[in-house]
Amino acid sequence: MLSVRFFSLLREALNTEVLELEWSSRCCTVGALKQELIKQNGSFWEEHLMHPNVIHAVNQRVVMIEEPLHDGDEIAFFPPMTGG
Amino acid sequence: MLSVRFFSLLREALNTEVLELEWSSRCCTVGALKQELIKQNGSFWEEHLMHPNVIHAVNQRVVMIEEPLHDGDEIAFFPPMTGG
Amino acid sequence: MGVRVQIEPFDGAQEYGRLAASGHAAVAVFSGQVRDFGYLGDVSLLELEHYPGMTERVLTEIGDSASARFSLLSWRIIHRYGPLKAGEAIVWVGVTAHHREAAFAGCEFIMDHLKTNAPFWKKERHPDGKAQWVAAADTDEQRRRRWHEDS
Amino acid sequence: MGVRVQIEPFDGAQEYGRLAASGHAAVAVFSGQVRDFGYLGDVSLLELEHYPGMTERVLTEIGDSASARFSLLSWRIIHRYGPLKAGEAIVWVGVTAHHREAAFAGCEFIMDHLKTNAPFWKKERHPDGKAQWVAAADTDEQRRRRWHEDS
Repeated sequence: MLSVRFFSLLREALNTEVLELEWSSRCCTVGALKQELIKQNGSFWEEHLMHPNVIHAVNQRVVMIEEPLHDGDEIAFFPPMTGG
Repeated sequence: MLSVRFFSLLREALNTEVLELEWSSRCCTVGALKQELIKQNGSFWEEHLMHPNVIHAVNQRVVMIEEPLHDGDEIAFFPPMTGG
Repeated sequence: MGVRVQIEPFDGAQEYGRLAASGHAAVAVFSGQVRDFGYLGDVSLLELEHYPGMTERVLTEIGDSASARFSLLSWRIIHRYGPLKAGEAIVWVGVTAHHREAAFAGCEFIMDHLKTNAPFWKKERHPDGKAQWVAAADTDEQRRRRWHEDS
Repeated sequence: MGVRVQIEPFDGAQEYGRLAASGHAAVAVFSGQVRDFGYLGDVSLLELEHYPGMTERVLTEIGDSASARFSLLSWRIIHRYGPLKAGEAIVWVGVTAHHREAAFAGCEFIMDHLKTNAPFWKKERHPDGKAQWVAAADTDEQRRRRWHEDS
């Protein structure tokens, strides 16, 4: 299983808070997961997920697009943070 | 009249808090006043007043040794400040 | 030491009092309040979304790393989420140290990293019903980077 | 805005609360407490002498110049004199601004100038009866100077 979370304007635009995906060994990096999600959901998702500002976290740590995924991981996509 | 004040270790060492001096037109700068005080009080005062760290204020503003004095001025001598 | 991420208001004065009671030589505190004017004009409400779990983890890492870098004696970060009105405190950061330069630097280091690294997102709501996600400021990223430059 | 130079203790938490109640976007506060360890070892008492009149004037000039330079929305400086025990607050500086960088810079600018320009002198009293005037630190002068360098 992979748990995929979306925050802020990505959550709103994609109208999705959490996706639970079957673990598939094909899907081995954050980048590959993005491609998988785009293939399933179309160009609107592509536009948002491929935006150069999108930040990726795996298990609550910000990572690069090449980060490998493992069964049970929690992945998150969100725009740049604006705390404080 | 000139009012001359001493603070901190200068006040303690010279055992003097305030001196009221007659205004004399001979005494026209902070440096000249220092020489006058040394002439009157001797080498112990010279040692303290000529110490390179001594700060001079006229009418509550820090000034250079060349600062001219006027009748009624308040002059102060003190070591570097250590507030905060 | 410690992080609090909460929806409830907090009492910054009490928090300051707690830090000062430590008797540590230097105390530095920063707090940020909701602006009443945003990107689209008057702001009637600010909504703060966050990533529960990751937020606490990132704030703890930022505090620990400020603490190690500046030899802080103590530090505390409080950050709110949920709906906030203009003038309400969003964030409160307080540190203590042996020296004032460490206290100032530690407090500002925490704020500069929190701004760009802690998973919070702000949405402004306006009196006319419009709403707008606040964009991240490039200047915030620049301020964070200056802590990591060779010089 | 304003300066208070007083022998009585003050309530830093209450002062913080007053600043934060302004609702201004950024609040920065620094307070300095008496160290329990000085140049000759344990300090039982710190005595602060000052130059009444000049102190208030210098602190006001420092606050005004920080305010102009960093566009502060408000500022306040409280400084005690007389005998102080370890852990007691000597100085409290609080500022508010539209942005955090101005608040941090304004608060630190005030502290750095106050340290070297305000006419206070510290004398440490030790448990063995010895007393010692605290020497000015070169590092304080360096920290003040960096606000006035071309760069």
